[in-house]
Formats: sequence, C-alpha cells, structure tokens
Amino acid sequence: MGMQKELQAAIKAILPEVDCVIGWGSGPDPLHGAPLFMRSEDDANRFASGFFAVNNPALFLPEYKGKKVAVVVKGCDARSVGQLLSEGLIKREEVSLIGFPCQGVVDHDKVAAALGEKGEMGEVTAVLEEGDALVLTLRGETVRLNKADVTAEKCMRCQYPNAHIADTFVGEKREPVATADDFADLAVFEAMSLEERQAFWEKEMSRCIRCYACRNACPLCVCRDHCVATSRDPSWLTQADSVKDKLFFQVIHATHLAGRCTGCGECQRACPVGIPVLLLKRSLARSVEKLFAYRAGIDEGTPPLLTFTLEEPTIKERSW
Amino acid sequence: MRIGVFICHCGSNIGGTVDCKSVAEESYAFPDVVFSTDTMYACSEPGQQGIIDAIKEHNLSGVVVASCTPRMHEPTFRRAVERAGLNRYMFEMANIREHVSWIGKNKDANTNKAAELVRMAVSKLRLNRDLHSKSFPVTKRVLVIGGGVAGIQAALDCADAGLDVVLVEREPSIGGKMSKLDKTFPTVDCSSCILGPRMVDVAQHPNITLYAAAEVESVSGYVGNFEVTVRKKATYVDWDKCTGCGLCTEKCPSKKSFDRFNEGVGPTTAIIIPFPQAIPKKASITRDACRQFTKGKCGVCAKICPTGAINYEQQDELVSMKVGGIVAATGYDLMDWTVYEEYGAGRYPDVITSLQYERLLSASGPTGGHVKRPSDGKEPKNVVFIQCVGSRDVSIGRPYCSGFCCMYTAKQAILTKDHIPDSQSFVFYMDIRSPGKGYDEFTRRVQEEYGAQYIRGRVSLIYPKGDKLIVRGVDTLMGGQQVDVEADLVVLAVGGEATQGSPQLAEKLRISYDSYGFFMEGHPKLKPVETNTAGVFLAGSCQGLKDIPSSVAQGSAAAAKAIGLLSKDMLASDPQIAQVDMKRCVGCGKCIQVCPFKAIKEVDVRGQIKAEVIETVCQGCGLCNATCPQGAVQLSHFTDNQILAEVEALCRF
Amino acid sequence: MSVLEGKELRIVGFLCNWCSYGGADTAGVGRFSQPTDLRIVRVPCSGRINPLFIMKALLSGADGVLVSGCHPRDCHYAEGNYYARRRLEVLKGLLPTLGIDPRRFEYTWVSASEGQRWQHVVDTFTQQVHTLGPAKRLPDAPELAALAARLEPLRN
Amino acid sequence: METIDLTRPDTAFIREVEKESGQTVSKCYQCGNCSAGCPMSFAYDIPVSRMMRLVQAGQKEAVLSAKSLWMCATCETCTQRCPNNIDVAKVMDVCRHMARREGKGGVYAVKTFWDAFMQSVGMNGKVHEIGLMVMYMLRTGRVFTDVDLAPKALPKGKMSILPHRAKGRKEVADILRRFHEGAADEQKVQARLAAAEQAGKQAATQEGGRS
Amino acid sequence: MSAVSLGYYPGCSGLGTSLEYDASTRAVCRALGITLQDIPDWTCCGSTPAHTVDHVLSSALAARNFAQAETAGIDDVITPCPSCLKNLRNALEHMEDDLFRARVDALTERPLTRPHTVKSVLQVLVEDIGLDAIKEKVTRPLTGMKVVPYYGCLMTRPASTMRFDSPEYPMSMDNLLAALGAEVLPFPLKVECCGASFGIPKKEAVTRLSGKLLDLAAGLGAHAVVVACPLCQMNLDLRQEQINAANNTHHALPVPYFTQLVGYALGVPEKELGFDKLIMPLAPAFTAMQEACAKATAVAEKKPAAGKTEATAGGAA
Repeated sequence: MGMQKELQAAIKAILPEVDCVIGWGSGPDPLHGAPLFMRSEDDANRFASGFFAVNNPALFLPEYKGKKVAVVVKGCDARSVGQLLSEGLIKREEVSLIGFPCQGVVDHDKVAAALGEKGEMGEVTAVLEEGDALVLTLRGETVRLNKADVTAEKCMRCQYPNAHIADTFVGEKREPVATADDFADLAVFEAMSLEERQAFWEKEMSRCIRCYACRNACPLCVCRDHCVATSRDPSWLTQADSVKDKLFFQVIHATHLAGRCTGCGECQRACPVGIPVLLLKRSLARSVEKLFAYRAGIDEGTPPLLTFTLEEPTIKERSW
Repeated sequence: MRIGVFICHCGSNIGGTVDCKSVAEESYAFPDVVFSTDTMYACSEPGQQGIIDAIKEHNLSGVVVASCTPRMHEPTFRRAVERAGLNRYMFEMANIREHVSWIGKNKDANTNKAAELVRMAVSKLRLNRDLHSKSFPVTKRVLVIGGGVAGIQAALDCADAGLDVVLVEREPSIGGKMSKLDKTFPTVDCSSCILGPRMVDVAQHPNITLYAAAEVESVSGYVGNFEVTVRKKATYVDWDKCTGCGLCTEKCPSKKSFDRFNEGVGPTTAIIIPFPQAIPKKASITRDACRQFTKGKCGVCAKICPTGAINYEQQDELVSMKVGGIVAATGYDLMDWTVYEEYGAGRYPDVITSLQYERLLSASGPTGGHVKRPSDGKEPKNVVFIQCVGSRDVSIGRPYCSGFCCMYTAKQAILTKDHIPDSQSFVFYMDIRSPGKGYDEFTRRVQEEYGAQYIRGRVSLIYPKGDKLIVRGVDTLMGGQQVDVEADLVVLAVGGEATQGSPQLAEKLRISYDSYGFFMEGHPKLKPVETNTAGVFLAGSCQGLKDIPSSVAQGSAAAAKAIGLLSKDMLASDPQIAQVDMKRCVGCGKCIQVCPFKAIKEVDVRGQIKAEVIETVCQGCGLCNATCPQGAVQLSHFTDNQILAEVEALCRF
Repeated sequence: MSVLEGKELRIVGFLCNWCSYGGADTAGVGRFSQPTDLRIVRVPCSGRINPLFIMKALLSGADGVLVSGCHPRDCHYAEGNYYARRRLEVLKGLLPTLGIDPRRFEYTWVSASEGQRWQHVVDTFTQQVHTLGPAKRLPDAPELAALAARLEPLRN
Repeated sequence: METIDLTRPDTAFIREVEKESGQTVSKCYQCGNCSAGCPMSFAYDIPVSRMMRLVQAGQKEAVLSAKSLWMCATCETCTQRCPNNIDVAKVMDVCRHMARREGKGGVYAVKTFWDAFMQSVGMNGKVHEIGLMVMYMLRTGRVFTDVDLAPKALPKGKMSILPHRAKGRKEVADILRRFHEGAADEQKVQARLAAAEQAGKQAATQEGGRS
Repeated sequence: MSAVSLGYYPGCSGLGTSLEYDASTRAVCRALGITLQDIPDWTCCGSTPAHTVDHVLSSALAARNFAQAETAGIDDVITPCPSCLKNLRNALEHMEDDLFRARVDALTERPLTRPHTVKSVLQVLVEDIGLDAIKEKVTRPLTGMKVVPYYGCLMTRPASTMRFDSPEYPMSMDNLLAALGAEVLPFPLKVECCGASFGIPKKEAVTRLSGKLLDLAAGLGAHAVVVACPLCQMNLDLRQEQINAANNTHHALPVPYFTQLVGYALGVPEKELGFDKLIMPLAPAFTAMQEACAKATAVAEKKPAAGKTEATAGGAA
C-alpha cells in the first residue's frame, strides 16, 4: 500500500534525529497489530499501519520524558499527545509526530461476534483487505466481513481522523466522519432508568477481576506505580472483592480523567472481561464540554478542573 | 492507641436534649476507646483537670471531647491535653451542642446523633499524628485602617506600647464621624474638645506614621508578616511644603464645591482644609470642583501659596510596607435616606439628616452654631425628629437597629432647646433604646426637663404647605391616632451602614463580612475584636454600629490583641499544612498550578521533578491534596485517610 | 445503633470550617431547629473536598451528601471554592450515569453569619432526600466486612 | 373596657387570615405607619394598626365587626409604606371577606352601595351609574343623595337614563351565579385538579405500558 | 414612531361620567398613530366592589374581558382607568398560580389560552411613544399654564402590581405635561387618596380628602389640577361645589384629564376632546395661561405678546 510505504519513508527520515520511533508492527495473529519501537531501518521495514494498528502509542511517551522520540499517530492518538502536552507531562520539543489520515480501526469484539459459530479469532490464518470488506481465512474457509460492521465505535463518530498536531503529515487529509460529538452512545445508555443503570453497573462490575488493565492502557494515567488503587496511604479502596470497591475504582479512574480523557477507548479495549468502562469517561467528557466548552487534547489552555473563572455562567447553582 | 472520651453536659445546654450518660457508655464500644465518661462542664477548671487526670491514670494517647463547637473551645482543650503531656493534635472534638442539642428536639435522635459524631471523632483521632509548629520572626508594626475615634484609640494604644503604627485614613483629615459632632451624649460635652487632643497626639506621636487621603491598595502575606501597599491619593498639594496657613482656601474663586465635612450644609471652596482642627492640617484640591482642572485655567492657589506647595501635576503614590498585625476601623456611613420618597427624597431643603443638623448646631459649622434652616435661613421653632429612618425597616432591606440614634436624637432635642429656648421639639420614635450607663436617665431628662414631645409611632408623610412642613404621623399610644405636626425643620435620624467599600476591603483582608457589609468578628462573645483571619482585628462601627464609648473600648481591645500578638519575637506556625510524599510524587505539577499561595515549588530530586511545600507559606487549605490524583500531597490533620475514616464511620450502617 | 427506626436517613455534610461550619454554629446559637439526619464533617475549605469523598459516601450507603462552602469571592483561602464549584458540578453530572439520583448530592454556599439560611438549606435538602427515600445499597463483600469487624479489637 | 383574655386567642382565626392573605401578621411591630398614612382613618372606629394588633391577638369578633373594614378605600397606602412588607390592605381585604361570610352587617350604606354596584353589573354586564344610584337610594332610603349633582351632570350627557347593556351580561350573571353556588370553592377546585392529575398519570402509565 | 395597534378597554365610566376621558384618549391615540381596537362586548372589570367580596370573583369578572379579547386576536390591552387597570393586572398576576387560575376558570368557564399584558394609557404615552416624540408633535404648547398633576392612589400602587413609576412620587405625568410646555408645579400630595368611591355612601370622605387636595393645589397657584383617573376627576370636579360647601371654600379649579391637554397641545380640535363635558370650565386656565405668557414676554423683551401661542379659550362653553 502506498500509505504504508510513505509512512515508512517518513519514519526512516526521522530515525537519525531520535532515540526511537514508536508505531505499530504485526501482532501475534493476522487480526492483531502491536506496538513497535523502531530504532533502525530494519525495524522501520516491519512497520505496519492500517485497520489493525489499534494501540495508542501516546501511552509510552511519558516514560521517554527527557529523550527525543518520534511517534506515528492516528487522529485519536494525537489528541492524547495534545493533552499530555497541555498538562506539561511531556515536552513538545522532545516529541516529533508523524500523522496520516486514519481510515478507522478494528474492534475485535465485533469481529468475534461476527464470526460467531464460524470459529475463534485465534483460528484465523490470513486476512485480506478488499475495499470495504475483510476476507478472513479460518478452518480452511473464507469469511467475508463488512469492514463497517467490525469498525471500532469511536471511529464511527470520529471528528479528528487527521492528527491535528503533526510535524510530518503523510498523505491527503480525509473528511471527518462527524462534525460534532452527539454522545449518542450515552443516549442509548440513558434510555435506562436510574435503577436500571445502577443494576447494570452492579452486574457489569461483578465481572471485574481487578487486573487494572484499563488503567495500564490509559495514556493519561500517569501515576502508574503510585495509583491510589493499591496504596495504603491514602487508602481509598479496600482490597475486598466487592462490587462497591470495583465500581469505586472505575469512578476514581474516570474522575481523575475528568476534563482530560480524550476518548481513545484504550481502557475499554484492554478490559479482558468486556466491561464498558469508557461510558463513565464519556459522561464526564460530555459534562466538561457542555460546562466549559473544552475538548481534551484539542482545545488549548489549562484543563478546566485546574482553573476557574469568577463567574461561571454555565453552572446553574441551586437557588437555595 | 488508647482513647479517652468525654461527653460534656454543658449544664443543661447539651444534657437537656442529649442523654450524655448513654453516649458515654456507648463510646466504650468504639475502637481503641479505653475510657469514657460524661462531665458537667468539660471546659471548666474541674472539667479540664478531669481530662488531665484521666490521661495520666489511663495512660491515654488521644482524647475526644464531645461538647460545643470546636470553633469555641478547641484551643482550650488542646492546651489541656498538652498539659497532660500529649501532643495538642492528639485531640478531636465532636460538636454535640450547636450541631445537635440546640437544633434537634427529639432526645433519642439527638443522643443517637451525638454518639455517631463521637464515633466519627474517634475514627479520625485514630489516624492523628503528633504535629509540631515551626517558629518564624514577626514584624513589630501595626497597620490601623481608618482614623475615626476607634482607629485613633487603637493607634495610640499600640504606639504607647512601643509598636510602630501606620494609620491610613481615606479622608484628608483624621477624626471620622466624631469630629463632625457638636456635642456627645449623655454628658453633652463638646465633641471636638474630647477628640481634638487625641488627634494632636496622633500627629505628634513618634511611633505613628499617618497617611491621610490614602487607602489600602492591597494586602498579602499572613499573620506576623503582612505585605501592605497603601495608595496615597493625589491632593495636588505637596504636604511637605504646605503649612496649613489657609490662604489658598480664602482666595479660591470656585466656591460651589460640595462640602463633605459639613455634609453639604452650605458650599465650600475647591481647595480646602476640611475643618480648623484637621489633622494633618493640610490643604487638598477637589479635582471636580477646581477650575484649573475643569476649565484648564485659574492657578490662583498656586500663585498665592507662600511655600509653593501647589502641584497640579501630582499623581497617586504607592507605598509598600511590612506589618505584623492589622486593625480595621473603617467606621460607618449614613445610609442613603432618599429612598424614602414619602419624606420628600431630598426635595424639601428643610428635611435634613441628623449629621447635617450636628453641623448646624456646631459652633465651628457653616452657620457658626446658629440653627438656621436651609431653605430661608430662618430659625426654626417647631423641630420634628423622626427616628428609625433606614433602621428596623425590612422593606428597604435594613432590618437592624442602628443603636445610637435614640441617644443622639435625645441629645439633639436638648441642644435645640439650648440653642432656641422658645422652640418645641417633637420626636417620633418606635422604641427608645438606651441601655448604656446614664443613657435612660438622659432620655427621661429630655422629656421631663426640656419638654420634648415624644410620640410613639412612625411618620407616614411629610409635605410642604406654605413655609411649613406638614408631618403626618401616628400616636400608637393613643390607639393609632393620626397626628399632624406643622414643622419648621425636620431632622431624620438616619441609620448607619457599613462604610462604602467595606466588602472590597474585607476581601483584601480575607475576612468575612455579613450581608450588610459589616465585618464578622471571630466569635460574637469570646472573640469580639478578632476575625477568623489571624492577625486581623476589628474596632468600632465597621464590625457593627456602635456609639463612641463602645468604639473607643473596642479600639483599645483591638490594640490589646495586636500588642499581645506582637509582644512575641517569634510566632509559631500552624502545623496543619500540606506535605508531599516524595516517593509517590510523579512531578505532574498540578498542585503547583492550583495553589492559591504559591506555596508549592518544583524541586529536582536525583534528576526527577518533585513538588515541595514551602512550610511558612502554606496556609493549609488542602486544595493541592484534593487535586493530586495519587494523593502524594496530604494536608496534615485533614489527610485523605482521616476524612475517609470519618466518612466510613458515618456510613457503616 | 441503627438509624432511628428508619425515620432518619444517612446524610453526610462536608463543610468548610470558615463559613458554613460557622453558619451551622450560628444556626445552633440561634436555636434554629433542623432535622437530625445530617452529620457534619469539618474540612478547612471546600477546595479540600475531593469529589471522591462524596462518591465514597454515596457508594458506602449515604442517602444524601451536602457540601457547603464560602460564597464565591469570600473564600478564606481566596480561590478554593471556585475550584470546588467546577469539580462538584462535574461530579453531579456523573451521578446519573452511575444510576444515582443527582438530587442526592447538592452543594451550596453559606456564610458564617447565615444561620437562618443554613437552617433553610438543611431543611430543604433533608426533605429532598426523604422524598427520594433510602438509597439502594451496593452489595458489600458481606463476609469480609463481618470478618473485619471481628478483627477490629485485635488491631492494636 | 372589658378585659381581654390573652391566654385564649382564636388561633384558627389568625391562621385563616394568614392563609387567605398570604401575610405573616406576627411581622407587624406596631409602628403605626399604616394608621399614619391611612386617608380614611378619620372614618374608622378602629385604626388600621390596631386592626393588625387585634388580628395578632386573635380577637376575631372585634376585627370582623369593625366598621373600619367597610370604610377602607383600598388605596394601598398602608401596604406601600409598611416597613415590614406586610400587605396590610390585603389583610383588611380578607377580613372583610370573612366578615361577609360571617354575615356581618358592616357599614350599611357602604355595603349597600357595593351590593348595588354588583347587582348593576350582574344585570347589565356594565355598571349603569343612574341605575346604581336609584338602587342605592331605594335601599338606603337616602333618596336625596347627590340630587344636587344631577343638574350638573345630566346636561353634560354624562348620565344616560338607559343602561349600556353588554351582550355578554348573561355571561357575567353566570359568573356571579356560579360564585354564589360555590363553584370556585378552594377545596372543590383543588379536588378536581387532583383528580385530573391522577387521571393524566394513569393515562400516561397505560401509554408507557403499551410501548 | 411606527404605527402601534393595541386592544382597548374603555371601562364603564367611559360610557358615562368620564365620556371626555374616553373621547380624548381615542383622539390622542389617533393623533399619535396608535390604532385602538376595542375589546368586543367588554364588561365591567368588577372594580372595587367585586374585590371587597372575593378575589376570585373579582379576577373572573376581569378574566372574561381577556377571553373576549382573545376572540378578536388581542393580546395586549390598554385602559385609561387606573382602577380597571389594577383589576385587570391583579387578575393576570393572581392567575399565574395554577389553583387560583382553576378557580377563576370554574367561574368563567372560559379558560384563557394566551398570555396577556395590560397597561395604562399614561404608561404607553410616556414609555412606548416617548416624551420626545410627543414634544415633536406639539403645535399648541401650554406655555404659561400652571398645572398640578394628580395621579391618585392606584396609578402606581401597589408597586409590585403596577410596576410603573414611583409609588410615592411619580413623575411621568409631570414630565409629560412639561413636554407640552406647561409649568408643572411640584404637588406633594399627588398620590394621596381623593375619597374614592365613598362619594355616595360617605360623602365626608370626599369633601375632606379632595378638599385638602384642592386647598394645596390652589395654594400653589395652579390653574388646573390634571388627573388620570375617572373617579378622582369626578370627586374633584363634579363634587367641587359640595366640597366648597362643606369646607367653606371657594375653589373654581378646572380638573381636566391629561389626555385632554395632550390632545389640545397636539392640535386636536377641542370638540373631539370633550372640554365641554367638564363641570368646572377649563377656559379660565387658558386665559390665565395667556395672561402669564403675555406678561412673561413683555417683561423679558418688552415685545408685544403675540408669538407662538395661538391658544384661544380652549373652546370651552
């Protein structure tokens, strides 16, 4: 593919200037890509962009603070980088961004669901992209899937497919899928009554195994080893296997991301038991956008919860 | 940990609606509680001794007292546990009086609530740690804001005690409202004869620096070391050169300026010395009235001034200083009575304010002490005084009693008779409030000896008829009888209000003010001159309207507090401040971003950026604590774990 | 020590020491009677209130949470309540997503002089929470909680 | 003067006045400003401030038999000047309503004049001034009321002998009839509103159930 | 000034004792480009007697008129009479409460479907048309005429309902008359009660209270007392001789409606303004005005007293 070659050329061009270029390579099976850390031209030749380049490479940037790195970014990845920059968690001069027009990425849960009786994802031996279709080979047969049916939800409402911050942009910018976020996913959820929502979380969280994969996949969770989930002082959570504590951790995670979460969805993708943990963050993002006209990673300026104005015209305080 | 619990009855204040004994018994079930008892008055000497004895006898390592609000007696009990050898922070209070016994009627519910509050306090205490203060040096200088009688008293007392004093006055002369009064109640002695010498003392005291025609621009810092900037407003006269000879005021051709000192009774010149006894006795130009400024030419005063002190180019000047304590004594203003349309709203020249009447009575006033009514200069015979104009009136948002009007009205009625022997005074009043020493006797004298007619009722309408004013009122003691008085002069006892700009000053000083702009004292009884901001004290009417004796008393009281504070060379800092756990800090800088006091700085620890709290700057608000995602910054004595323990203690059912 | 025969609900208040805690004291001094459900946690400033304290209370079984601080512009620490206002408003928006009625949480401003206003706030909020009734409890890990309670005396 | 037993005030009366007027009478601190400003005070047997005090003290009989209730010109001066924001005129108003309900005679001339006015409205839809006068004179027997004015007013064409009848007079008469039948009684209307709300709710639930 | 169209509620007295108020209001509105559309088949607002019986009844009588207005597509109504205005306003205000509205509906059985407003003619002239616009159209200024404006109790009271001008010392009519060129004397009793409807059942109320008003107005040297309320006008004008008789006074003060003077100043023919309907003739006021004018001019410039003022004796009988 043209795009692949062009990106590889751009990566090779910048390699001499940086410690490392972060991008994607092939993963354990044809349906999965994986992060790739490129330090040589050989590494660059293994670079693979496209439908399976799902991971958010911004996750690794804070660890490289103090070193110069380049990173290949989808539009959503660039938002994470933008947020890290506005919080001063990484330095602009230490990061070089290579952007490209992202055509959307896969949602593995949808693929698994689409395959259904036909087999497991692990049994897929080859994948071919033919226009709007994916042609999978498994158990000796070919299965055609409509790409649109197995594309990640975030791509279906994507407003920023072209990395909005990029030092090098490869290819022609594409039209965004949407011009505004209508938070339709929340509307679906909110069709439930309050009681039903509470029951929903109770049921969902009962599956949680407290693996913290959600947290570890989040490019903005910079506390890492010092997360309050496991600290003794302060001791916000017990280690008990209770729905209360597990839900509370999700609330903590979401609250810590209020006004910061860019909606990359890595937390939810990383969840091994399929809990829709992104919902809480989406709810907060909606509030923050409505109250402070702020979209994390896009809008300049101090994140809204780290600042204030004397009058808050959008906040309707209780009359009493 | 070994915790002792003391449940105070506070006489019947708590004991009346809380079963203190059963709360004490229940407290034994709380974790780590090894001793629990009820006590009649925990704050009394035997009460405190009981706590001390129990600490020693039961080897207690922490104490909970359930009694009144910690805003009242927390320091008392902290000292008590300290006397018993514990760290003062190994102590918690449960507020079972203001928050329980005084607001709930159901004894069972109150008892239950009291026990839960004790449990909450115990849960927190279990996580308390010994805390130790740091000491820092203080600046032995006091700022007094406002040069009325309260401020003068505070300034002189502080200065006499050896402190440096900076006195800032907004007007060109000190003296305040008292300097405008003719006589004072209940002695009917001359106001300026009492105040004048005190004003001179201010001018001559070596320890006092006076800035008149100046205002406080900004305040920063904290108790012991405030940074204050004062704006000296341009007077267009170089006061170093001005001798106060008054030649300029005689020659000034602009003679229609509003006379602030004389409350607008008669006009004055554009360049003025406010009154003969002014301190400092210096001239200043009212810019809006001066022809040099309004018309661009005149210059008479500059030509005539023998010392060449006039300077039309003068600019405001900012002066900065460090002070250890601040006394606010900004006084009051009369409210704008023209909201009373039924009294003419200012349309009738012979309806005047009490303060204007003082100027008419004063021998140094514009009429030389002859009472002449403004409309035609005639001497009035029938003088009507109306009380509670702008006081005790919910309809105009002033429900409070101004406190001094009953007395000054009685005084003015007496003075009226003294000045005009064939006059008759009529006083419309609602209630006579005269609780001071010799005050009620005074209000009797005005009726019995001076023949003033006191009519209980409000006045509904004043209207002119010929050269008289018809005052339509009511005599409620005659059962609601309508009455008319044909008056020559009507004097309104206009109520007071917090002086203009009070809320703005309160914000600069970071002290609270009530909905009327009066500054809030620390406690209505026990801290009447302190504020909740350490090092800032209150004197006079800025805290609530009061008469001269009370203002002077409060001025001295505020001075005593300031002197006490600055008698020490070093002050102990509050150890309830934020601390960073360096191991857990990831250097994200969010705490630095939000700190209102710039009390957190970035430090480099072995190549890694970390946050560090500057201990003497931190004020202990805990904003950083609430901001740090991983809780690496913790506010001592209000840590996450302590608050979580309280929440858990309350929600465990 | 169960909540009084179901008549009381569990309401936790977080009050700034300088204004609202004083306002509640003023209400007490004025003997302005109030419902007894509320339990007050004293904090130095509304800015100290991590919204997660409120979540902790709500998830731990509180039926209502009330936060009160200094009026905007009156913060003892100049700015704390401004941050609080934003954070608490955002938190309030999250509650419905969790299935918690947002009327279970309110924040307001009461100064130390406003005893009567405090009475009104407590009356109104308590009534509001009573109208909503007891909150649904999330299942704790019951056996662990029981164990913890039994181990409590051994901790020291 | 009879002694009033203050230990047994008619609290039901106080509550009723407060409910109907929406005023808190205990706010009155007897400054007398209402009496001071009242233009009709000269014609009152009890000045308005004392009326307020009597209401505070629960002296129902004294309040409802007061002539003052009927001499009030509803000029609103008392309300305008009350320092405690009490709508004094409204308190007087509701006391007068109560007096009517209790069948108090009031000041005959005034009550008759108002009743005649309402009757004129009921008959014609509009007020017919001459008709009103005639009705008033017949009832009070004051046949010479204002006869001195007739020679002035009549030539100006200001007093038509025949009433201007509105087509809608039947409607106006119906309003008066329904009022006297008690169609606007608070409890009745409230009950009807509650029933309607209940019915609305049921309809909504059924709707919800179907969807 | 663009054309304005408003619903018009004349009030019962407009058909009788205040014919000239109604007539001059219509004439002035015409002259100022305001189209008035009468509420079809309007009925009595209930006036004071209804609200002394019951507030719901009073509002129902008023509400019927809004229901009638709706049939003609009228939302915004004006009325010259302050008493009608107060009743109509009160009804609208009280009916914001659902229960009250339901009780009114139970009497009228004609629930209102649209929001309505109601204003006084005075308010419309002063606030909507504006003094400048009126001043521009003055062709016969009232220069030299000394007038006291008398508003009566209800034009601005209760303040919370009327929401117009000051309840204690209104200035709108003062300013309006000044714009016409008249010399407006400060009248301290401009909102004091005239005795209202007590003229019939308790005549003393009027002779006392209106007497006090006339005394003060005459004392100030007024040529006329200008009013805005039919009841006030009747008490001061029709009953002026009763007042004189009771108080042993000899007033002969004309009591025109402000609309009559506005109309005159705007050049509306006198016969449309109903000057002849006034009991105390207006002519002396115009004579005094001319005399004052002539004197002023003579004193000022010693020029003949011709000039702008073309006023005749106002056409009064």
